[in-house]
Amino acid sequence: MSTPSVNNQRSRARAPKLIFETGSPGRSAFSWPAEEGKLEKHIPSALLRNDIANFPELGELEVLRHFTRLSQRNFAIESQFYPLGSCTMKYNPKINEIVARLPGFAEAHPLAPPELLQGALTLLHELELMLAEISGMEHVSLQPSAGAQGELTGLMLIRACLVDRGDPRKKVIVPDTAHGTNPASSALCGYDVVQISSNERGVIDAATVEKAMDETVAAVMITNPNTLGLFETNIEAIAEIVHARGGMIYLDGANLNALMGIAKPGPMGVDVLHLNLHKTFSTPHGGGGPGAGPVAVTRTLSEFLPVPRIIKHGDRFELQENCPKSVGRVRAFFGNFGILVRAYSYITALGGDGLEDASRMALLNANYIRKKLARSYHLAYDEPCMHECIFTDRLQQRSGVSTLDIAKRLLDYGHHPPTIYFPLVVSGALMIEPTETETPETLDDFIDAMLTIAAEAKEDPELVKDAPYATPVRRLDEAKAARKPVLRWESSSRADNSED
Amino acid sequence: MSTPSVNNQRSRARAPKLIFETGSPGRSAFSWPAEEGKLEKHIPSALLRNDIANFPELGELEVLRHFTRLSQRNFAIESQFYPLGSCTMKYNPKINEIVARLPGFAEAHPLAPPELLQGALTLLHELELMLAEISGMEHVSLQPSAGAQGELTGLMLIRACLVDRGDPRKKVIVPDTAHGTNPASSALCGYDVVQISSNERGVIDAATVEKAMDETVAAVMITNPNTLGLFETNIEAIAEIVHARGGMIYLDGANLNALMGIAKPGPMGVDVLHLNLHKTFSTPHGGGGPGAGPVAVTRTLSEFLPVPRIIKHGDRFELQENCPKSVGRVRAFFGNFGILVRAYSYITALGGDGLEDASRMALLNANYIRKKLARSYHLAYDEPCMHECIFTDRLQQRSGVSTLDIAKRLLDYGHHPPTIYFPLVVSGALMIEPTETETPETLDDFIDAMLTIAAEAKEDPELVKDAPYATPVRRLDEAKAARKPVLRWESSSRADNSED
Amino acid sequence: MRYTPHTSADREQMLRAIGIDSIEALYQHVPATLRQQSKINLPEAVSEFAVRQRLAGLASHNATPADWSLFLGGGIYHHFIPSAVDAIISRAEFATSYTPYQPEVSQGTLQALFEYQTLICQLTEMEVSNAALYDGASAAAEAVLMSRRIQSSTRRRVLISRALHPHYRAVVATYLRNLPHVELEEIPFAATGATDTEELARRIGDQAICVVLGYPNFFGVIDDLSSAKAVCSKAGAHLISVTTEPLSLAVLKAPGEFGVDIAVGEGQSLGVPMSLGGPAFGFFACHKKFVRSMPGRLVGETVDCEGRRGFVLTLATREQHIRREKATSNICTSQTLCTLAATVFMSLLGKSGLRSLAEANVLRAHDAFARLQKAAKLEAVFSGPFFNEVVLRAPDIERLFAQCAEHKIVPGIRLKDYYPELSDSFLMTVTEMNQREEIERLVHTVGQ
Amino acid sequence: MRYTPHTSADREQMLRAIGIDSIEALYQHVPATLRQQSKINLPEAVSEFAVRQRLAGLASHNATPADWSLFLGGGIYHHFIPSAVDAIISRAEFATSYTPYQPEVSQGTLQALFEYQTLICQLTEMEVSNAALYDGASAAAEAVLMSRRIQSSTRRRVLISRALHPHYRAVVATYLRNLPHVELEEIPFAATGATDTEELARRIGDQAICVVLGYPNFFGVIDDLSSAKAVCSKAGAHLISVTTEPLSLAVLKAPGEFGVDIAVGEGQSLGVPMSLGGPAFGFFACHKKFVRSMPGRLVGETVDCEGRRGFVLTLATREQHIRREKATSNICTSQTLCTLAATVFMSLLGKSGLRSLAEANVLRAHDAFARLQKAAKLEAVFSGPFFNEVVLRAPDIERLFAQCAEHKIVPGIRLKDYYPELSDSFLMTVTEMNQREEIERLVHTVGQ
Ligand SMILES: Cc1ncc(COP(=O)(O)O)c(C=O)c1O
Ligand SMILES: Cc1ncc(COP(=O)(O)O)c(C=O)c1O
Repeated sequence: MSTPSVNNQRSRARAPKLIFETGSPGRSAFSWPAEEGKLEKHIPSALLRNDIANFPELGELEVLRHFTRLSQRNFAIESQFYPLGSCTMKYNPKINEIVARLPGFAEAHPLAPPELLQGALTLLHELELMLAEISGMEHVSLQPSAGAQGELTGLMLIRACLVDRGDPRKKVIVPDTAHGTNPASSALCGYDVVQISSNERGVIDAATVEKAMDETVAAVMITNPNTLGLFETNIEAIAEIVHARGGMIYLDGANLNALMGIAKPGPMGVDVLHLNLHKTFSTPHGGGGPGAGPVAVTRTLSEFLPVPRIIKHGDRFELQENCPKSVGRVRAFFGNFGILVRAYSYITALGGDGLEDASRMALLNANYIRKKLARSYHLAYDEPCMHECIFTDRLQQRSGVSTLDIAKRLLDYGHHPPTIYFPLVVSGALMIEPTETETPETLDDFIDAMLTIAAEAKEDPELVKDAPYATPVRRLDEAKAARKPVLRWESSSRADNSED
Repeated sequence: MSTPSVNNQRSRARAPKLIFETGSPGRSAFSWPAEEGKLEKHIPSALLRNDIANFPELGELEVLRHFTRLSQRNFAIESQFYPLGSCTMKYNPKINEIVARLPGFAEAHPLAPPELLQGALTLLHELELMLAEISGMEHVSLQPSAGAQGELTGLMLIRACLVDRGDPRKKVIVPDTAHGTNPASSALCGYDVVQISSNERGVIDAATVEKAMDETVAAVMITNPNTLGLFETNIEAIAEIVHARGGMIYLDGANLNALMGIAKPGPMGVDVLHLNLHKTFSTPHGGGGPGAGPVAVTRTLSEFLPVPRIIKHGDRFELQENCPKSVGRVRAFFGNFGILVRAYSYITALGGDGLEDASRMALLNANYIRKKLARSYHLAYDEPCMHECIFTDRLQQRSGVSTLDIAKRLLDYGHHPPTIYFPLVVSGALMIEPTETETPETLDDFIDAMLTIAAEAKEDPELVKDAPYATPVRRLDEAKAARKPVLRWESSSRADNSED
Repeated sequence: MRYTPHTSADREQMLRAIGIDSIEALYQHVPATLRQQSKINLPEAVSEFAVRQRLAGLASHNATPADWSLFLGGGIYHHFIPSAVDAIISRAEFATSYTPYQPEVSQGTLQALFEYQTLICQLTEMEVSNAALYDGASAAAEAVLMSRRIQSSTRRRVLISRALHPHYRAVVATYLRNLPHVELEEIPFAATGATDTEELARRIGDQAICVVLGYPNFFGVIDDLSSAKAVCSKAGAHLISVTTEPLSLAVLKAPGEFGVDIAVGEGQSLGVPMSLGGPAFGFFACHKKFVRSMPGRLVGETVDCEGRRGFVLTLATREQHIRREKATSNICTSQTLCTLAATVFMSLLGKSGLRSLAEANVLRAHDAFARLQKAAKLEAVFSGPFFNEVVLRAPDIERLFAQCAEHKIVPGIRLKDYYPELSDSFLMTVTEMNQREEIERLVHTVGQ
Repeated sequence: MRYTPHTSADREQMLRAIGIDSIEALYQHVPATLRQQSKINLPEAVSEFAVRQRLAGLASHNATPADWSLFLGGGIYHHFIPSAVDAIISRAEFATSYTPYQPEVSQGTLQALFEYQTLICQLTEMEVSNAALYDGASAAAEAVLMSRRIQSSTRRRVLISRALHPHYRAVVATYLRNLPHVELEEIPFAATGATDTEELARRIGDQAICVVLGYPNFFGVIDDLSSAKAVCSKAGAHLISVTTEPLSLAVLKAPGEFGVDIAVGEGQSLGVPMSLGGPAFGFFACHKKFVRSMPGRLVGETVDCEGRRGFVLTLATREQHIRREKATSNICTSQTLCTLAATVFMSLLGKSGLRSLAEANVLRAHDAFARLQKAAKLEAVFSGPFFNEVVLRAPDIERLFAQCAEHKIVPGIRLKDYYPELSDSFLMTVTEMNQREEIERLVHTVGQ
């Protein structure tokens, strides 16, 4: 049964053109009073370019209408439930957007003298303290631009410390449930990756680490709760083993939204961890960033933190650039400051109790879904989860319906799908993280949709396998995109767009 | 042939609930530090109410998601072409929204001492001068909240002046092409309305006015260009006749977008006119306001203008409240100030030449459409138009397709329809006002759609008569709505919602 | 040119398509005598940057609550507005759409208006609300006009309280001035600051169309609607309540609970910035039986051809575009985006939030009042209960205002222009936005 | 609680549904030893109003161009941003969506990124661009890493110009420090302020992986890419250009025109506020033949099952979530919303607008420089042509900065911490946002 699109001939609205396919030569939405003088007087014409070929030429309304229409082709937290596992798509408070745009923040120049940046430095200092308190660590650097850069920075800190002790070591142990950035960051830090498997209950056994751990291992990277939404119950024992052999524990704190006020990473024996402010601390994900991935460390590691460090002298703040043992700079200036302002605003609004409540409700929402879907979908691990729960398509596979099909069909019900096919240890994983900012009514809507899809999968599998129908475009040919990549618009024919 | 909806069972997204059908008792998106003290200590409990029954109780994300989803069920200038005749749906510049929100404007209190409002008073004074220059009149009042209140104010000025001369008179002459607010405002000003007909060429003959004009007529209301998009070529002669018999000319300036830099109303013999800043001067229409309808007058009428008047003393501005001959107050405070700021910003950005260019391009766009559609749709008046052109459904009626059907079908093509069935003198009118901010490419898109619909009307009339298909809801039962009006949500059954 | 996208090539090609060789050809039928000879005499076009600089300059010459302590109300109030409100009303889909004439593509605006109508009914405890009018003052005038339409034409007297906002009384007078067979009379206020309902009873007679009271009134005093209603019922007159501070309705008995016939007011307090007094909106609610006499837009519920719930503008036969000179009002464009702001605001604050904000106003205002009495010996002119504003008498008011101005404080609105007999008095307003420190400074400054 | 909508009834009902009687039951498997005993030690929750006050207070302690005259650049520039940019990136559909893993409901973000990739290719005249990286500095580091992946493993030397932004050099060093078989060497700059390409030719040898130059460089000087390219070609090394001021590319020959192999840079100038240096984005463009070695996201064009054009994330086999430790980079979340800002910015300014803005920078900067030379006898340290910033030597630099500070002027960035030999010099930047009066005041102040 082939299914006609809902965008059938009756609906004749055009799909948006590319910005390069609109406009007209000579058009511009911009005016600036001409300065007197000639360019050539100051810059040799040999260094000057001609007009930028095919660059846009549109009016202001044209541009706005183009991007407004594009925006209408996105799902987003503010219009849909967005239970993307491991991504903590919680509400992004509007007040954060207001304060981040205050001229005192948005128009602050990073290389102005520190005396002229005391407000910003105060905020950064206080945010460091807040995050240290929340994570139970000693010191924090706000530099890293996102989680992955936090991982890289954290591993560099470990390496710098080990070098300082005389031996950088060779390996990093990474569980099979880890996010892809963990092994990637390890490699980028010059380490070989040793993968260990989690046990049948989805967590790492101390014994497994015991076996893999030796004097060549610099660190073990642990995600807690892990990507199965399970708390790594043996983390203390593991930390003991690793520390006993001179290694360190790196904690991937992307899932901190499950732990605030419940269990601090510090006491778990963690040496360094990163936080995803664009997850736990409500900064908007922006369709793929910007985010921020601060690292928090023990006292031992603090002298290796990246520069600049913010130092308080009396009631003034200064920047310290020369810290002999520092790993150096991981990016220019101060990190993604605008994002840090938002996180500061969020923590200020919630206070300690609010953060704890957030984590508790995140657990409640996840387990509510887990319970309600457990009869119709196969649970990867049938026990209470933390902030997210993982199902599989095992039951639906009987009628040939896969996780991908279920995800696509959810789009027709107006919900964003869960994260799919991750973590890799679960075949056909559906990783559902509702977050605490969703109401039980919304969860029930989503649950209804999932149950209906389970029924559809039995009764009319084709309906599910051909989904979605209600989206602006339907399933896209990803193979074609990869085979002959077209990565830019070109005025000439698309042919020459293929790789040589 | 009955046509299935595009929102067929494959698309399962739910229509939005009412805000009252969501939420849960005890929820709130708002927090305010409790003040000490008890209400009852200050206000007798006999005067205190209980909780507001059924008032919303939602979280912040719930509220935002609700209204964001609602917004997605609107067409708007920034996402669609919106050629609504007589409404001048031109681009609403973003910079206007920024400046109107400057705290110095948005947080100014109207009853603060004038010394503390000099910035606002300067702006108001300068805007009065700008509008006087553009319209060719002597004085301006920015008080009226919209065009209709401008009409009422203008007619009151005329009446006050005539009373001052000893006889208010009894009637106002209004052409059959006039907007409904013209006769309505006349009645509200205590005048009987005499309707006169425009001639076969769509304009008013001097002779017609000659016949209708006598000593009981206070004023003739003329819209120029009129609602047929035609310039009232006899306006000078008409003014002479009316003035000769002691009457006055009221000009409905809603269509000024056709005249800027081309012909000033003042020299036409106009005594008073109103302007729609939410049309000609780019302030957003907001789904039905707020707008602003300033009135501009001759020197003779200025002493009757509403209070307060803004008076310049040296370089300071003061408010004059007692003007013995003034018609008084037409609204509280200073008019829709936030809208006036936007209009000021628009005029500042364009300058005199920019305004002239706007009118010229408005004419060009309207005539381009007129020309391109003239073969497929019947033109009410086959001659060059000013800022808008009027077609009818005469040709399409042959296959039973009406103006309403054409309008609804346009929705499937992603364009907002023209104004329909207005002006009343044209049966089945399609009143198209593209405005100057649209590109020829957009006009061509629209023209293509109109031509295709003309073809559809011939080949598959049912397709057009059952349109729209691609909209969130399809044709609505307006008769049902009027028969048993349901004007509010109620917790109990809807039955008791009917009128007694 | 800014905002007109036409390139010269575009112009050429379009002129060719039309079959003319110059734009002037398009207005050749404009009599030469009327053609504008000289250019519009205004400054040249400037860049967006220059516009921003220019207006920022003007804005900087107005006092704002950030740099001045303003104890100002009198119909416009400085209240907190959650940032979510502006986020919603800034959405182009709401801000740049027209009045919802095409319901299939206007369900967003229409449903929001239906929700607004319901919220106003709930707040006022009235049966029906329209989709709003220009402002509170014109709403009051429209209420009187509707009452006049409904009442028998033998009735000619409109009684209006002298304690009602002076601007409102002026606007009602303006709207009535040109209409036949109607007289406007003012009812004095009592020592409580409330309308003198005994005097009202004496004066009302049997030819009154309606009685118009402020609730709370201009003095901040909570008028006695129940006695007023009793008087009106006996006399067969409509009772119209006018609320300039709608936040008060979150704690005060609703007009509907007193049997008020028409409840109108200014909506600015509900999520709309002060903006020098506009734009905001006037709300208008009444008995269901009056619905076909109501002014303004009404949104009603219905279904589409597939049975789905939808909303439309309804009962349009009342309106100018159908009924022309027989319409119930001349209003067309109203204040929709401001009503949307209020709808979002009320939805965000909700049942408990709106109440707690109102309570904060009562408590803070009375606290400030108490301290002023103690420290500064300022006495209240009236004895009636008030919401968030109170009239105070100052022996040397000129000096007091001058002193305050030195400390960047405006203690309130002077009443001398509105009530000669109150030339030594001012209306002090305290909202939740007046910080404790500000009140301290006021008390201290006035105390000197 | 703020942002958590659960009422106590909700909590009860959900616990019941789950079949437990307390939330604690959900984390009973967290070892008791790890359970947090004390509450999080942070101040109490506060209202939205309090948050706003609090942050406005902090913001007021930073200098902004509104109250200070800042002649600062050095990688972050104060440029005009049309209000339409923020209007678009503020739309929740863009701001609150995730990385576009589900293309059917992410076409908005995907198409915008495809347009961004194209715009970067046009601006740099390179064949392919990725969907951006964290910032210019990490983009430079990733460029070196990619070059290292592509070049034969016998090559080990990375040559980096000392005239490249010091932060960038530091970041490249940090990224390379832990990797085997690679050494970083600095190439000095000549009297022109440009990289000394003769010295480069002498030093490059046949084991160089790549050469990294600033274009323009940290001194604002326009480096000589054509000589550098000639040297690199002979030596078989990649040439990497790093642009910290991308606005300059609207008037300067594009890196691609010189045959640069990898062109990277910081995108902040293109519509992103300074925001203390972040967030903005790093752009990354190169030869098509390198595409499968590129770091970061790539958006490609394809069709859906009905043949309609659509866009998807593609070549994901390069990335960490598929390739894990063998990935071309560890980057996951990037800076998409900032690239959207740049896409809107470039679309608004367009061909002519971007050029005129760049020209305004060149002309205004050179005008300011000329006046300073005349009035204040400040000399340029370098002789090379510059875009909108220039290094000036001040005999008594301490006094000069102190004087300026008194007049709320920061004349530039002092270089002593970065280049000991330039301790008496500073980098002065002039953009279109530095008003003529500001420049007057600077000249006058420095002239004293
Ligand atoms: C568990 C985990 N670790 C690390 C990351 C990487 O964080 P980022 O995307 O901010 O680089 C993510 C986010 O996708 C994650 O879910
Ligand atoms: C010709 C004409 N006159 C008067 C009006 C009334 O203006 P407003 O809607 O601002 O009251 C309009 C707008 O609809 C109009 O088009």
